[in-house]
Amino acid sequence: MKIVIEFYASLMKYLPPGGRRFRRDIKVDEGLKLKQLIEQYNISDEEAHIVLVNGHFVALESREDHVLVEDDVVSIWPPVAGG
Amino acid sequence: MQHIIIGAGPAGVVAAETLRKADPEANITIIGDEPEPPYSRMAIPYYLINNIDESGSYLRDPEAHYSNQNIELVQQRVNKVDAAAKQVTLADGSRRAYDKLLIATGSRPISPPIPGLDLPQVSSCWTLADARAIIQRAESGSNVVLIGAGFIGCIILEALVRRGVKLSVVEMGNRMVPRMLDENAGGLLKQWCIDKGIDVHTSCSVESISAADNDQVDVSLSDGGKLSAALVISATGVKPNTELLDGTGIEIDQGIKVNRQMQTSNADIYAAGDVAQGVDFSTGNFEVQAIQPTATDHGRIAALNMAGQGSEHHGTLNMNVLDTLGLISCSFGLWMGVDGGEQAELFNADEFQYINLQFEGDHLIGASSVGKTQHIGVLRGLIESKIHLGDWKQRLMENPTLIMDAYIGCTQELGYS
Amino acid sequence: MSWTRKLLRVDLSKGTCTSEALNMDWAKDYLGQRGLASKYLSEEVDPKCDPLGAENKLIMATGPLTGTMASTAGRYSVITKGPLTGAIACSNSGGYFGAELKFAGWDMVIFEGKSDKPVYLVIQNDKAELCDGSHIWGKSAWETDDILHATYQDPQMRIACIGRTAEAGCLYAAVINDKHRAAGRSGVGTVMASKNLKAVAVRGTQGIGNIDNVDAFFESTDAGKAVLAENAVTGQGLPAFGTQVLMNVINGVGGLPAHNMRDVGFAGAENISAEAMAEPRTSDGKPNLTTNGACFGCTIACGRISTVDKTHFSVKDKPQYHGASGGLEYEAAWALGADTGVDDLDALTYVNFLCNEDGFDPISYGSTLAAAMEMFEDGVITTKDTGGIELKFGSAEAFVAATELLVTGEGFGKDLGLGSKRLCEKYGRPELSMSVKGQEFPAYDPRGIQGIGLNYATSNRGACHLRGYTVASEVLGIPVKTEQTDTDGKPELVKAFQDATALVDSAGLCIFTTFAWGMDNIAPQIDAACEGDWSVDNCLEAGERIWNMERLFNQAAGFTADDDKLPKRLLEEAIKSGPTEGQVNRLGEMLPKYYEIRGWSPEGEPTAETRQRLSL
Amino acid sequence: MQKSLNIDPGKCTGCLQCEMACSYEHTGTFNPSRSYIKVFTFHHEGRFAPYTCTQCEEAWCQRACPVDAISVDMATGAKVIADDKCVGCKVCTIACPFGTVNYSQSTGKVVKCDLCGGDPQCASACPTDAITYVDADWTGYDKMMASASKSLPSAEVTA
Repeated sequence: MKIVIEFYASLMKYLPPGGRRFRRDIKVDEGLKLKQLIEQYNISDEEAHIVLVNGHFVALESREDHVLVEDDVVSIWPPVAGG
Repeated sequence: MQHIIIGAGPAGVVAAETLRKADPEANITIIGDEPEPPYSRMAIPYYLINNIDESGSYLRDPEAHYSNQNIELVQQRVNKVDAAAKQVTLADGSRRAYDKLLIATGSRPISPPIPGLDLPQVSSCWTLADARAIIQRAESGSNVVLIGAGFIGCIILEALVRRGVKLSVVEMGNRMVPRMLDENAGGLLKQWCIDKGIDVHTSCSVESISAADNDQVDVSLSDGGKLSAALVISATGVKPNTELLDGTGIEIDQGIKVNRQMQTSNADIYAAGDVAQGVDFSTGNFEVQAIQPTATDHGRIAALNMAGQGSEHHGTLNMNVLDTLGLISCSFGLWMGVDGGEQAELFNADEFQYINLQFEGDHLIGASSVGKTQHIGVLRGLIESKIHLGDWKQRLMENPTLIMDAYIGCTQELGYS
Repeated sequence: MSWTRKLLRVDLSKGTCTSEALNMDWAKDYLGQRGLASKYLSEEVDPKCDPLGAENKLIMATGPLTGTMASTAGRYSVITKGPLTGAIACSNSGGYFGAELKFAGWDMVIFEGKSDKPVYLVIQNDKAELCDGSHIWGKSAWETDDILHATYQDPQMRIACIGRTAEAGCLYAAVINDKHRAAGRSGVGTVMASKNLKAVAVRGTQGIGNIDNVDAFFESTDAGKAVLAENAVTGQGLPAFGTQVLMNVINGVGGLPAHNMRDVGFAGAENISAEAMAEPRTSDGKPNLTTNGACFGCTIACGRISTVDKTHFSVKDKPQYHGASGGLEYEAAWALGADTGVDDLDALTYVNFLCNEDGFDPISYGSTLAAAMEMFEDGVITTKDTGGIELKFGSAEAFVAATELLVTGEGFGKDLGLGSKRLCEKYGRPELSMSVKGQEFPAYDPRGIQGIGLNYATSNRGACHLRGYTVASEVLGIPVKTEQTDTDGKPELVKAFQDATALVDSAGLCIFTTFAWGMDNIAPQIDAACEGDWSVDNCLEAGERIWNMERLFNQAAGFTADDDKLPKRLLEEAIKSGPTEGQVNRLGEMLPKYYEIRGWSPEGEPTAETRQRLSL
Repeated sequence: MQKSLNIDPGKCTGCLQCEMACSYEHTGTFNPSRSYIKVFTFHHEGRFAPYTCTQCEEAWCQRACPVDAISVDMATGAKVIADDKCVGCKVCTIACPFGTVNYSQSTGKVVKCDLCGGDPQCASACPTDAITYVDADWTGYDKMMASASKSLPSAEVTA
């Protein structure tokens, strides 16, 4: 199935080649869990500080059970702040 | 190899040290006629204000330095140089032979043709002996007249004021230090001195000095004024001590003529320091500069050549730094500018702040400043390295205080532009 | 002790400068900077006074840590009664000016009265003097900075000044220091202009040597620096991406307001984000971001230094904007960009340069322009009003043209300088002003992020994220993640952030340290530098005291609980799409609880008991 | 192995921690105006450049000193001012073509970088490694000397 991954800021280095800026369309297996996806890209738990699926925050402890579905947008940030 | 150096000032001492480095085996002798160990005239003002004692003016530690370096110090006057025989004759009649000779006899104060200049109340300010005489007469509350607001005159102003004398300064030029600073800067110094209670007469000369009652003298000025003084200090400039070479056939102009190796017209005789007419960096002409940094440069280059290590003098930059009662001024190179050049200037008389940069094309060729103590040496760097200022020229035209920025900007990769 | 224990009082009416001992009894209760200066303002200024009248005062204040080696300890604030709001105003700035004031030997400068002609103040250590400023009146802040540097011939002189916008009467004019740092909000620059005070130039060479406990100071500040360096946000994120890293985050979570807060979510956000700033441009191959820069003493260095594409329409005939300067920070990028619908990074950067060059608050300006754009869309404002500008959302050309009018207050620029509240009232649409107490919102939608809404509503200087940045917790998970659309626990969160911030500001530190530091990192640094007991508890109590003092000033100025409110749009118009679709701000659920935990009456007034507890 | 200060302007953020550390080491106060290292800000370029004495071989300052107040610290290679000998004549301040010897009006002496006796506080305080104290054969040192020598005024050419 197709999903969208968005790796921001310093995590852009983990993006596969192709595509633009911080966003890539990728194909993944049905039933992939969020935690598995993050591990596939070798992003550590510390780095995957803010993880959104379709704009909704998914806490670290829920990622293992979070099953991704077609057209999900997974956005990941390292610890960041501003103001 | 026997090297003889006549003169124990900075040129002579640096030459001796450079010779020792270049030739560990050579015999090196410095012959100087002043009674003290080699000392620096630059330190005299600080001696006058009791910041240092006499030993604080010594160029090097007299106890150990010369003996450690195996440099012989002879305290005597040299009466004669026999270039043909390669010998010098000392005041006691003894003779010494040399292989290479360095004349570093320096300069001495000019005695302007003023009647009464030989009175005991009149002193020059050049030697430690002069300084002692000044200390004796410049008592708190006494009137002192300083003839000449040149470099030497100005560096002792503070000493005199701190001693509590009532000071008058008489300068022929239309401003202070006219040979070092332009009208803006020289005018600032004058105002500064007036604000500090000094009676400053510019465009004015002393016509005569005459004895008066109570060990005082009367000083008559060209503007008709009369000053009474316990002490008159004459500081109207210096001239090279070239007399020693009279009759040797060695070429002498303003000073002893030398080539770029600091060699005189006699191949075995060199000259350095105030007495030598060396290359001026800015003009390429051979001129007498009579400043400390030039003396040491001369001494070093002469010594390298005396030791057979070819070294060519590319010229010394004329530069001066002056502390006038706490107001610091300096000038470098062609501070008066050149025809067809451009200048950048900021002048704030209220704050006693001034900077002037002189350009030729996109090179800096001269500069002067008042009221600045930070990074001023970089003016020398910018001038002597002949850096192409490029874009920085325009920025300096707009704000000439950015000299350090310009230097760093021109010499380091700043990347983005 | 690290205070200089000395303040400079400048009577602009009389033209005098007088040295005065700092009130150390107050310093022990209010620390310094924001807290202590607000205390002076409270004691000396009638809260009901006309902010732009001679009876208002303007204080530039440092903290006890300002100018020391503690990380980020270079900050100062400008404290006054603000003209945009009528409330107490305190605008904080970095750069180098604050530390220089301290090195000159002054904890603060109090300006009172009003000069009858333009003047500037020059401070050189103990010497302070008012000088004729007629030659710099009418100049931009950048020109003023250059002229004064040339006059005093000292590249190390630090200058804080106002630009032309303040002179033109814009109500949200800033005080600019070091060319691109600003005491930006609430119109503190407008107050400076009203006093005919153009600039303050400072050179200090005395330094700070009176640290209370040197060993403890270096131990605690070194430890603090290590914490900042090791923290992912302050050690890596902020230096590399700056505050602008938030653009995509806040947009991503459904918290980015757009188009005068009519929408939440902005399609162009990524074009004006930190990631976009770092991308090479197609035109010249260079990124917008040139480097990161620090303020005095800061070991984080989050500041953006940027350049505009020289061929961009906004600057192509203006070489003075072709170099690098202070670039886009998040709040500015949001207000100038998302809120106006403009996603042209170069146009935003250029306008941001103008904010610095002539001193005005990009948040209030962007929001005011956005309100004008909405009224233009509604036909309330027409090209007749704007002088021909087609003031459409998303138009970079209109955006640039309008800004250039604002700078000098010409034509429609005068209207824009009123701020959104007065502008919307003038054109009969007061409900379109996105502001609290007359001050415009920053870049977080109170519908999508609940706690920040409560903070906006209760902020003592009008809508402001920097009084209590609950977004750190609600979105960014610092120190712990709370649910952004929940209201539970938010009153407590808001109070804790507000009190801690008041203390951090008052020390002279930057609030960004708190992404890594807790009060247990901060209190030991203050305690080592200052005499007195600055334990964690005392620090927090001082923060709470400062907050309540500001509240009391506003109360005396005539503010009531009725002013702790959000615009109707945020309470009633639900978010139309995105992850926070359907949300409105539920202020009513939070405000009573907030009053209660603050020890305030249901009318929002600190009770006698609370005042007594805090020695107020 | 003698060490030297290696400065990488590209890493400098302009925080002035180095100036505070230097001034504290030498004067006991946080006082950038008395720091021997200076950070220059290039606003137009968006660059910051810390700058101090490179302890150059030529030792222009040492040579110009009329009273032998500047000597070489044999342990560090630093050209060091002896306060008890310096009379404050300022000749070294105009002789140093890099502008890194300065007169201090508060002490009446000249001041310059002395490498803090081998533990330069500027390098310790720098949060970004823009200033490091490294072995002198480190390439960065060569780079720094090269940039300095680009502008090195030379009074003579040794054959």
